[in-house]
Amino acid sequence: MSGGKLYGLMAEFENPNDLVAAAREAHEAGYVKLDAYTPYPIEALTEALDIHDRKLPALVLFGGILGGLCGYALCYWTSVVAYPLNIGGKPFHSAPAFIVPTFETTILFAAFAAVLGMLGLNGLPMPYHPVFNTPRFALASRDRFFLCIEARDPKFDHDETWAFLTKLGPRVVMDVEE
Amino acid sequence: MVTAKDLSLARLAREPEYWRSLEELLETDDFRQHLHREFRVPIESGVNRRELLALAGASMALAGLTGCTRQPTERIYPYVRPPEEVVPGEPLLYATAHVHGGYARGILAESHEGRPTKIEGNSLHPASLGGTDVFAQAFVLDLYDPDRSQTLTERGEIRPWSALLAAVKLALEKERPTRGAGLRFLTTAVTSPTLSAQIAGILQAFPEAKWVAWEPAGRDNVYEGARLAFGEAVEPRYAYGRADVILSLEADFLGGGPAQPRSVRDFASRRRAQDTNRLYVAESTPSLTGARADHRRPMAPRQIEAFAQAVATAVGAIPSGSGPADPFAAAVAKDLLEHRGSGLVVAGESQPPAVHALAHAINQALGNAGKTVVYSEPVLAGPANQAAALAQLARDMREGRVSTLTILGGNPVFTAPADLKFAEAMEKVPLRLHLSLYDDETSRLCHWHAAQAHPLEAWSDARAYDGTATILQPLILPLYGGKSDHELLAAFSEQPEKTGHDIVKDYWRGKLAGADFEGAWRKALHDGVVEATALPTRAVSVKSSPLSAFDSEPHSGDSANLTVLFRPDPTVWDGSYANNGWLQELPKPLTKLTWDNAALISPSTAEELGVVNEDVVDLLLAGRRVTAPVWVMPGQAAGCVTLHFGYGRSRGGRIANGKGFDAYALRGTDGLWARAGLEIRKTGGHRQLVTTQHHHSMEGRNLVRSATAEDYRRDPGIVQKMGEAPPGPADTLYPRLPTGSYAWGLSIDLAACVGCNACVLACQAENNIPIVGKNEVSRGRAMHWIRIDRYYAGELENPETFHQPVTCMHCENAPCETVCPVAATVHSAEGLNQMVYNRCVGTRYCSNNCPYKVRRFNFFLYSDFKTEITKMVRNPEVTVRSRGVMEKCSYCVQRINRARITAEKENRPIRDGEIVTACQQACPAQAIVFGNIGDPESAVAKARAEKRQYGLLAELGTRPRTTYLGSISNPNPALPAAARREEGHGA
Amino acid sequence: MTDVTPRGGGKAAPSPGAILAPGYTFTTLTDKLASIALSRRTPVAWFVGAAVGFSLTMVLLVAVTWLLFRGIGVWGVNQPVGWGFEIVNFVWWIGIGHAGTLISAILLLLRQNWRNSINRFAEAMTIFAVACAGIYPALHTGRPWLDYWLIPYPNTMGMWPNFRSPLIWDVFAVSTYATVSLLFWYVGMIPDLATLRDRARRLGAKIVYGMLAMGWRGSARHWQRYETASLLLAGLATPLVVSVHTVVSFDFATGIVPGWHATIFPPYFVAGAIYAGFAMVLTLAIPLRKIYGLEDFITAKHLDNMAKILLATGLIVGYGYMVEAFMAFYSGNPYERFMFWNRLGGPYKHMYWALLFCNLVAPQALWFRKVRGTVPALFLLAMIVNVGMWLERYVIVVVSLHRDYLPSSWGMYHGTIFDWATFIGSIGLFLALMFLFIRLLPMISIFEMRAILPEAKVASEEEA
Amino acid sequence: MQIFHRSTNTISRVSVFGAVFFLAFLLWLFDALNRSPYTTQQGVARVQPVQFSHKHHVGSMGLDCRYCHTTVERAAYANIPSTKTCMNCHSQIWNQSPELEPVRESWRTDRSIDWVKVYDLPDFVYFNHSIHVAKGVGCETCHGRIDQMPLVSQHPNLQMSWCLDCHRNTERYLRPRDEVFTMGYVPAGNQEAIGEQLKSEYRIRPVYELTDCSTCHR
Repeated sequence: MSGGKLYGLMAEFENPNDLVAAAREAHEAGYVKLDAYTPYPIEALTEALDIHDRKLPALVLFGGILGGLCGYALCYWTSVVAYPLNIGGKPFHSAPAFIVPTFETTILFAAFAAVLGMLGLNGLPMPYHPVFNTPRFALASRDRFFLCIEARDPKFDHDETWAFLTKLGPRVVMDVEE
Repeated sequence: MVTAKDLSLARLAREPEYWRSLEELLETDDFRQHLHREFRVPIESGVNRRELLALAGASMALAGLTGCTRQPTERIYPYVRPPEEVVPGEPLLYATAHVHGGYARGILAESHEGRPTKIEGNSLHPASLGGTDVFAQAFVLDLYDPDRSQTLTERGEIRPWSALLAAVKLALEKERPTRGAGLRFLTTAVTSPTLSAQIAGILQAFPEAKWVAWEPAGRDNVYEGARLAFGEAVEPRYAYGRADVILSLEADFLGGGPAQPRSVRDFASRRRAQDTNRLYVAESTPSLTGARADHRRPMAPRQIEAFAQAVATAVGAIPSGSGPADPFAAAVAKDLLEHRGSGLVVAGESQPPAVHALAHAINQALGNAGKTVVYSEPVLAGPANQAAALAQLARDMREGRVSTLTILGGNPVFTAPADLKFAEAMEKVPLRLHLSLYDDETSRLCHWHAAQAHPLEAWSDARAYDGTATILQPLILPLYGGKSDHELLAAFSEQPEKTGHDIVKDYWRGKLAGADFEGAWRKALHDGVVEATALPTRAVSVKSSPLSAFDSEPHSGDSANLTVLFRPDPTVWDGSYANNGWLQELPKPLTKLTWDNAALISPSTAEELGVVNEDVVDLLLAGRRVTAPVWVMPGQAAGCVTLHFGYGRSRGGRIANGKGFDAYALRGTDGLWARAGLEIRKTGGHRQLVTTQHHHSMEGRNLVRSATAEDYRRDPGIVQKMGEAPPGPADTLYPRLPTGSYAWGLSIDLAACVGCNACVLACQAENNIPIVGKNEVSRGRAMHWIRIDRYYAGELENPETFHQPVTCMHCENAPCETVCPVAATVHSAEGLNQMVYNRCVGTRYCSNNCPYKVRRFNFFLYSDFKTEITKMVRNPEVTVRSRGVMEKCSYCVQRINRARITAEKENRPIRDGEIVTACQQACPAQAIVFGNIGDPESAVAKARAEKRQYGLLAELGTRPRTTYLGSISNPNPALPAAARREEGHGA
Repeated sequence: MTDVTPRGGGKAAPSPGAILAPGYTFTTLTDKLASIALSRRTPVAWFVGAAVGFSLTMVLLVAVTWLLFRGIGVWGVNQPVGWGFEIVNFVWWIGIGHAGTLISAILLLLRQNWRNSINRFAEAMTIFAVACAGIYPALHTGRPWLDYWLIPYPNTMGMWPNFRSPLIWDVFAVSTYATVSLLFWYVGMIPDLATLRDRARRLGAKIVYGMLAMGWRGSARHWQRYETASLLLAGLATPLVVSVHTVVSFDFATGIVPGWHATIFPPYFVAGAIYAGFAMVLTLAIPLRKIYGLEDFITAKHLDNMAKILLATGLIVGYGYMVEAFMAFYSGNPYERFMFWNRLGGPYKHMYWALLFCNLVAPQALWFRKVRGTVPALFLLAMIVNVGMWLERYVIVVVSLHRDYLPSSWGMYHGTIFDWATFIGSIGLFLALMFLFIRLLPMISIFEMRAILPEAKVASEEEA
Repeated sequence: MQIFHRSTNTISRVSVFGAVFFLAFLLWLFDALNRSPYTTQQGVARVQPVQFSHKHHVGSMGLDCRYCHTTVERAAYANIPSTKTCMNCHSQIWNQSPELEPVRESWRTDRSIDWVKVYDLPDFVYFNHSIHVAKGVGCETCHGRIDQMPLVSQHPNLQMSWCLDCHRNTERYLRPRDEVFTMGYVPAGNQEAIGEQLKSEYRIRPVYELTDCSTCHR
């Protein structure tokens, strides 16, 4: 794990409040390529890091509409166009009956859009990530809170950023190698 | 047993005058136990090797190979030299006859590439007029019965036919010095002119030889009765269609008799709304005739006799003097008197000669003779009193006077009266020969057993009830090399090797009308009747002397004593059809029992004895004993126990053996039809009896609608008013879907239907419907596509009985179709509710959603795919269904398609009446009409236009294509009407 | 790190109203919950339970093999009762499969954070119950090897399913429900799988959990999308869960059979499903918290809340029964009326009365706080409701069918030994899956539990 | 702690993505197999006991179909000719040919020639030759250029969708009745127009009737 390129600098905090405060300061200091790592979702971080992503709801809406259209189209095409059959004297286009499959495909497509969209936008699956190179990072899924400023941030400078992070009162600041 | 407390639930159902049969649906503990027994969990265990292989195959299939439906390679074997008339795939019809109890009923046998597959009625034949009974429909199955005897054996060793001929020759040599004194021939009832001529020839050569005929359900009483009345044995011939008032003294002419299809046809022609006849029935045990009666009285046998006397006295046929006047008898007599010349009194075969004589006397006194009844020479050949002749034979055998006994057909060891100890007597005969379809109880005790040719395999002839002869022609060579009666008898003649064809043809040579014998012969074969062979009618007159001496002892109800009645079974008859799966599984018309017989006991007697359904009892009569399960029979005369003989076979074949109990074991010559002195002892045992119908009340639902002729005349709309009006054609939000050129529909006239079951079997034969066996029927899995529902109403001891054939209704708004997930059941443009077996995955949702419960499911692999020979009976036009698919009535779509293709090739529309469904074809009552309801001129459209037309459960909005015509009754206003009719049933 | 912390990282017993015992920190909570899956020490009770589950699963396999080999006739179904145990069990299992998604989705939307300790295994229960339910429609057909014809796909026959059939709706609803539930469950587990990945000692476990965790690292950006997706999924799953039992009820409600054809069915079935689902959650939660010492997480408050839901939904179900009875008479339809009398007094009356006792009478005890606070009583009541809901489906399916329109066709139905074996076997399969899940996956959502710890509160948030 | 190598990111994404395609491929493969001649036997020439050449008898000699298949206009089945039909000619010509020994053997022993069925519909399908011939469906439409087949093989795939195609679009396939037995028929003009005209002339039933299940299944 040694000798690699530097990915960034990581600061470890003991409680969420410190992290949120640190994240806000880092953001306000002009760092853009930075991320916080927490064992549970903290809403305040979103605002502190100014994360705005509205893509997912739009994707889900699209998925739902597509699902609904596909579902109804399937029912309509098979029952009216492909092989119209007199079934119990019901009209070929039995709209009320078609609503049920349509509803279900709507939900199904939307749910797939939500899950796949979330994974895709998050870039998952990503079993390898530089942050895992830091041994202490295992605690990010337990009880520690991390703030990482990436080396590709235009404002990044190893020593300067190190000093900046140290100033935020972390438990420890670490190098993260690629 | 049923107590008043138990009735509480019945009351909840709102309709106090309807009762739920017996304790069954009164929810007593007995009933629950009964249910638990009936529906006990069957545990199939044991896997044999073949099944294991099948399992292995199934798992392979499950492993995902099923998507590819790669078909195995099939082969084609064309003819080497094609027969002239056979076009592969096109069936041919041959006219012949089905002989039942000796009497012929004309049939047309359908042959597919040489395989007889289906029997239809011959409309040119007087006893059929196109209809058939159940036996004619079913007997084609016997042809392919793998259990049939397949060899000629001498003491169990297989021998060639020539060996038998040699043995006969040797025996005849021995007989010659005594002029045949030791020679005996035992046949069943014979009407065959050829056979009787053959026997006559033998008797001429051996004057001391004797011919004995034995039919377990024979007509001795008819002939003896005539002898009593007229001094000679004559054959009465009834014209039911001409009678306005009919009194049946236990004459079940709708359920049996020498010309049952014809009687039903004639009777039903007078049951429709106009010109309705009136039927009175006095009987001891419920029959189909009783079920159709306008007034029915259950009576013990002695009471019937008294009743007949009372009527005879009242109409002045015999001098007065008998007991107190019964108001019923008085009313019947009055009605008969009012219809002089158009009344009819018929006595049943089970009635003693005296009752027959009384009936003849009444008919004569009222001027009915010559109008509704005519007389001719007896149709049956051979000795007039069969029972006496058989008893004499038994005596002769026991006393060593018989040296050679030749038995042609029949199964006397099984069927002879028990007191004759026929088997024991027979063993004294040095040479015994038996020709029969099965290696049966009699064959086992004979030295020689020869396989008999099935009637569809051999040449023969037979007479109908009026004497009309039919030449029976074979459709197929004997499958098992069997010989006909004629061929065996030829062995006793000068020409022992003569073929059946030559024997029959030579007999008729010179007897056919016209100079051109070959032409006349071909015409007789083609038509299925030999012209001008009906026996001429004869004028006979009642002699007063025997009747005035009529014994008129008082008939007090000696209820301490039970009377046992012996009757042939409604489905296996005298036992000769016992190995026929179709008949075994056919629900008996009244009890709806299958696969079994039972001791039928009236409800009150059952209560006295403390027995319920399925209790096993010992029946003791004159030192003889039989063990039987009890079935409580509504409408049974109190104190009478009916036993149906024909069951309890031990060597009848795999289907017959072990089913039911042998009632012959109790039947003696001292009371072939009825005998008092029966004793019943409870054994504490149970025997499962299986029915296809468990509930017998209509629950106040207007399922079978019935009106009196009087009410119907007053208000023709009465039938339709009995139920909620169904939605009209315009009462729908749905758009009209495209409809075809025809709109198929079926109409069933409940006024005509007598519930004879012929349609059920015709459908089974036509549509390759499998049998499932007793166990599966007990689990509610019978497969019949058309079933006959039987309901009771009124009092328990004498209920009114209703029959209702139920087919698929082919609903225009079919509830079954909507719910099928794979569109395996959909509607055709012509209104057929199509069931596509190959698409069906078997969710059974359609069956659940069918209000008529006419859908049938293959819970297991019911169709026999293994036995090659039984496959031959199948109709190649109908798919054989496999395991896991639903099936149901298709309106005989194969017949529709055949007619359509024929019509289209001829560039014309399908004619009305061109398509005849199997049920319609078989129906002797012509109650079923099929056709295009869109054509107002069609028979079915006319039937539907009648005011008594209604749809079953039509208020559900199903728009059924099968509709019913309400039943019409014609009660005598002078007699108290049954409660139900007053209510306008179900309104 | 993974040793089981002494019971109750908490120093004191949880107070009656708490949804989590006091004294837990991120550390103790994580370690305690993760250790259940990671520990090599397995409670004896687990082995007993799993053994029972697997043995019964073998019974299921035997029954199913015989069924496929011989045909559907080995069951008790007949004419007129074309559906028996198989559909009863299907509806029963599907009903049970409702609580999980409901707890996860609806309570998430309603911000009921007491759900956080029970949602995970309730979701697992949902999935396993749906799996058990799925066995039945798949096997109940006469030719199960052709079941794929219910799926619309282009084929050589040119045939398509009938979209008017409620069974096709079932295919869509149940498969969608199973898929969405599975997605919801899995997505909800990703952060916890990351925790397990990071806590596991053995490399094999690290790799397996690591692959399942998909490289989750707790990034704030990920959390943001994750929370959005969870909310959206919850929003989708809520109507879905309602629709599924509605569609199942359509199997009956669109039928013509008296006793099936009722407009009350959709809401009544959904309420019944929730009812049955919560009963099953209680049935599982009570022994589990005992075996694994989870009283700190599944507290008296949880049991109390669930008991209240049970009571409420039980009352809705009772209302459904009353409406059925009322409509039978109000409709003026003689067939409906007869159907109801037949339930009350027909051959299956014992079942109907028993179901009224189980579903309507017995749960009334939950009005009393004391009963809700007595764990064995709650367990007993939950079991009674489980039985009652099975009886309810039996009454609806079998008792309606056995006497419908034509008295001539009335009949009786009794399950055969293979019906029972399939039913009991499916319970075995459920147990086996459940025990595997408990052993291998985090049965309580760790990250969501962290969020309700007092130290999880972010001060600045309150200001904002 | 880093558990996975850098490359696992790509591997995992590719495998997740690829699994979908793999499943889709399997389904496609299954479907393709189901439609392939392996399953349908389409175009697979069958070895027969007698190497009877339709090419020779029909193509070169110009025998009419109905000389041998006599019942095609009358019955559901177009019969396979009896041995007698073969012997009508081959008792005179080629009467010593070893190729024809099975025919002569059949004639001598009265045992049928054991042909392999080429057009094998499932037993639940009821096809009627006579009505198709009567309505102007040419032999060639289903049997292909028999006159060019030394050994007969199945021309169409005989799957239900193939049947439906014609029942739905009769105008594309109908020909005048007198051309039914023609091989290599070329419509005298626009087939669709001729077809439409023949449809009304021959009173072909509408599509919704021709596609009723009971038309073929009963």
